[in-house]
Amino acid sequence: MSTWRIARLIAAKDLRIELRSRVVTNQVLPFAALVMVMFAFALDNDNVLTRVAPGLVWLATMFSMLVLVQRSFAVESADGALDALQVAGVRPAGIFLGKSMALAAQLAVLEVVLLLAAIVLYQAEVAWSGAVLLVTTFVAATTGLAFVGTLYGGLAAGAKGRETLLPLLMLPVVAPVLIGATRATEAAFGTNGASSSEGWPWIGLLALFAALFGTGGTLAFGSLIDE
Amino acid sequence: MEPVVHLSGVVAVLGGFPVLAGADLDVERGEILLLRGPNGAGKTSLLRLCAGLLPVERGEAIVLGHDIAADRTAARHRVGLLGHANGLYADLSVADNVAFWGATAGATQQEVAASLDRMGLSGRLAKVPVARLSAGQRRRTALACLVARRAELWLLDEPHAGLDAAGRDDLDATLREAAAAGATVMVASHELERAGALAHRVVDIVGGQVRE
Amino acid sequence: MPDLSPVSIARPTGTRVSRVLGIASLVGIVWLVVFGLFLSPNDATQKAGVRILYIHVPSAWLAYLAFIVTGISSAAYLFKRTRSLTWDRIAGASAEVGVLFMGVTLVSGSLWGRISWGIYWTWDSRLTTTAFLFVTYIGYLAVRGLGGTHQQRARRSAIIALLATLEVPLVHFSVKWWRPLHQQESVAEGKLNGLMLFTLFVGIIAFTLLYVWLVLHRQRVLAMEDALDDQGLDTALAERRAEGAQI
Amino acid sequence: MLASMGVSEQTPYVIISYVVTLGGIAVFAWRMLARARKIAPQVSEEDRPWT
Repeated sequence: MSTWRIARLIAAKDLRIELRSRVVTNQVLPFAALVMVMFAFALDNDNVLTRVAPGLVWLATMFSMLVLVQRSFAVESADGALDALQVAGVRPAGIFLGKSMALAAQLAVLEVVLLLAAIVLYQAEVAWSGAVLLVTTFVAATTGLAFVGTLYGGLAAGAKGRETLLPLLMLPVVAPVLIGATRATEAAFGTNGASSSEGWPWIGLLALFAALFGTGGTLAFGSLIDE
Repeated sequence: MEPVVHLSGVVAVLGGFPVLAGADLDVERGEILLLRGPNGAGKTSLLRLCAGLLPVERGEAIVLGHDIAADRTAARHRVGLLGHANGLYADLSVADNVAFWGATAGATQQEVAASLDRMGLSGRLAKVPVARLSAGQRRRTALACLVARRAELWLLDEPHAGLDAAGRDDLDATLREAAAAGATVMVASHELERAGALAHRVVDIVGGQVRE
Repeated sequence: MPDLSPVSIARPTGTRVSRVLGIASLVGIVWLVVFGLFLSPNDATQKAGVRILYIHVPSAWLAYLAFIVTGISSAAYLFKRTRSLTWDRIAGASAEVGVLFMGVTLVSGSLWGRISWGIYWTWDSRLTTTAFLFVTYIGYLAVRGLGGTHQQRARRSAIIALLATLEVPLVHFSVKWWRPLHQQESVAEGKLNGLMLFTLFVGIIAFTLLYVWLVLHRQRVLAMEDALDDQGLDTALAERRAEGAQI
Repeated sequence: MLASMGVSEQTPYVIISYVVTLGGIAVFAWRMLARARKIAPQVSEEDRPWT
């Protein structure tokens, strides 16, 4: 069976699990929204909030993503399914790409909700001229985050103390995405007078990041999940 | 004819402990082999090693013509393992689980439906999420997944555990059919009477070694 | 003076070469302390603060070198023709020493920043990259401790090390673009006079020798630990077989 | 000693940075060698090719 078909099969399976269990809708999204409200309490000043809105959107994304990744692999390790996938001879590259696709879809939903929260709660203004940049930023950043999340999630899945290992490994690595996506989003929003042309170089960085971890994960995922 | 499984002096280590301490075993094609022995003797490890989950530390291990000591992933796509865990997704229905695991081996919809039927899971039960099933029903679902995967080497770890009388009959009949069709079956079980009647040959596992 | 006397205590992992290295690095450190704290003059602008640079710059340079060595050894392990657990252990030993050097670099750098800039920390690209590198390699060491066979450990950690090595430039450039108006990188090499440069030079030599000595020994300790695991296996195997013979 | 350096408010920072750096390395080296001495007797000669 081709890697691409197995990837689609696994992505469909993960998304179906999500549709049935509704963990993302009922727990992760409310958590993310709560984080946005807490930011508002901590930075009690409308001016500040509007200025830092893009950064807060991505910061909340990173934190909520930790929960999503844990959940994505808890589903696999709860009843030995990850072992079963390996015994079934499913190519690790297929597992990696499939789980990344499902994670990317969930992240996309999460990011849209956070973006709406920023507009409603922080009075962030989105100019139509920045729409193309904004969509491109979200696509590039989401791809990179999904790859990194799956790679390190799979590595930590079988480990003792995975709840603490995952943030330790993942958060330093996603720093370039946090910086790049925040700056590109600021450019798209026009925050602090940034123009949308300033955002495009960051897209390059985000794409490079996604390519690095996409390639790395596709090649090496088998060695990382093999107990 | 070349044996389906050939182990010679196999040592395997789990967390620094030698779970297998020089196991020798040959299993022929179409054979149903019963592994028996006390807890901690190495039955589960032997099955996991054949499935390519446990690395071979020393010795020679050939499964279905693949040298799994060199590359333990080599034989995997032709092997089916039912371990202590069922490998099921709790949020998915019985039918979805069997369809997914069947699809990883390229099974058609008809084959999936037939597997559900074989283990008495068609009808209303097929739509129930696995999370709501009893332990025995989960075991049945896992067996249906295994049937749908049409493996050449079946590795079953305590398959009778948790099953009711009807389930055991279904299981035994399924294993006989599979063996008659040319599959090889290795069963680790404490249900000696039941599994003994089923098996063509019985070996004892003691202290990580195999006794005929 | 910290006690580093390698002659008396290095026997288990020591050889003639490592002993010479150890003595040389010890002598170098003594020289460095003598020149750095006493013989070299105060800088015109930085005053006594310049003395921190004699240990800060060498330890920073060696920390970076350590991670480069980890990256190269990891690649050597993954490359089939050179696959050997020795590469894995060199990678691990070098990363440990690298984390150590980077830790002390961050401390001495903060102290230097406090007296030169008046602040302990600034989000300068070099500092930020260094801090990220520090955390990333702590994560790498955690991955090394995940368990499994030696080969599994080696493969897993080699992949993580390579990814980390490739990621460092991304972190560096993203931080650099993030703060286009970063601090002048004011180590002020040009302004150091002859004796100051000589002291810095002594520091770099001493720390390089020290690094080689530490990695050499640490790598041998790791080799002994791996061998100990394998030996334990033989005794455990005999016990396991006896357990079978009783029944 | 302090006189030759020209004591100033910077002196404590300089001293601390030297103590932390050299002391940190010394602790690491000491623990490494202690570990080596502890396990070396249990490891056979052929597993120590450098001896």
